[in-house]
Amino acid sequence: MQIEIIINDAVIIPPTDTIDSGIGALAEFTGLVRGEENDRPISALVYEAYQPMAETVMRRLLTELAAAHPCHSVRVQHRTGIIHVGEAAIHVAVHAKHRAPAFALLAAFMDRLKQDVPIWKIDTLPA
Amino acid sequence: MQIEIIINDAVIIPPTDTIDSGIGALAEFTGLVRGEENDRPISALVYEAYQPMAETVMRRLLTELAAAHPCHSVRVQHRTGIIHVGEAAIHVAVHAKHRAPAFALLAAFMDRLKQDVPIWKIDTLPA
Amino acid sequence: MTVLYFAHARRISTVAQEEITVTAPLSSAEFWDLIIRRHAGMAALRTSSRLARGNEFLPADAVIAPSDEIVIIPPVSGG
Amino acid sequence: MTVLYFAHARRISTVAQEEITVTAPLSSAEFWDLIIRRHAGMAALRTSSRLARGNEFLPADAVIAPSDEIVIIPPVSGG
Repeated sequence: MQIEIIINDAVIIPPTDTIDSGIGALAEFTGLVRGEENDRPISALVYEAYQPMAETVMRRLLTELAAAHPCHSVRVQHRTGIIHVGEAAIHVAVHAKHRAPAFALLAAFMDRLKQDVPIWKIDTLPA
Repeated sequence: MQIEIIINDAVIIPPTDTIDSGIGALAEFTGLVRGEENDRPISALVYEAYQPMAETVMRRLLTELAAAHPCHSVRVQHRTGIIHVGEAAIHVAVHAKHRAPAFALLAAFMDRLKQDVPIWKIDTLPA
Repeated sequence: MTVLYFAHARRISTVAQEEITVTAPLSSAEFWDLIIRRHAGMAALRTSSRLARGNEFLPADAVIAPSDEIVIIPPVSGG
Repeated sequence: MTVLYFAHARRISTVAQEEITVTAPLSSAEFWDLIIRRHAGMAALRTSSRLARGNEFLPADAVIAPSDEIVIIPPVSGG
């Protein structure tokens, strides 16, 4: 499985992928900053990553998950720094032959990301 | 839940949605035409829809599923006519506060679509 | 009664739509008997297809009125 | 030994990174005792945080060498 991981401060703009003729399914998740955190209105979240370890852990998670859910490729983009309400903190795109492994890998990756990948919301900016 | 359904011959170009400040999750599925059907190489599939009933059934399915998996909005675009390899036959976008209901509604909708919605692959064009 | 044929059903019937005069209500079984008398090839779709009316699938015990528009829905394959 | 502090751990320690001279290998428990002696507030993170070395989480029975770079990983919240 091809794995591409991008962790930086840039606005997330998912590229238009060239679609291999064996790909029948593209499952995507975008995590967006909501206008409240712990029931208080906010204008932005601030994310921090321990970049080399975050990338290593994501890559291992994805490789593990691909054994159970064979997919063609995964691209993860995680933004850091100040991210305003309505903007994307993460975008994950999974290409596969069929939709079932694409959905399964995507959902499982998001669960594990939130347990094991060294990225943190370190602050909120008030509304 | 807001529901938007578009069934026509146009190339599917998902619009850029304005993100409500309550939305934390966007789950999307794109179904792409693969280069083979029943193990034979093809250049395109031809889809047909019984449009009014397809829309009615989709809307009811989505409303049913939203009771179990509350989401903010769903947009379904299903293309008909000749769709070439690598092009999208369907795109579904689900916006929700959190990712779990978005994933659940999206996956369940795709399963039910393939059982109950009067849309058919009626032909293949050879490679 | 108006009958609409889609996908494989249309390929067999060779028409998208036809008017069939019936003088009394029909059960689903009587409807299929009638359709197969007109288009013998439709026998192949009888067990796998569903019937619809007014954008809803017909329940098995539905009664079809002479004025109804009935749609034959072969197994679907969208998405 | 080099210690890296991220997120809430950095807020408590007030440093992103520091060198700590140790003369013998440490267990995880000894490492935490040492860190809490230097930064009392780190006691609040002891049970919830994990340690990492070389981009991998440390197993509970790991031995930390005087030359190691150890990263304190508070509970994560990405995505």
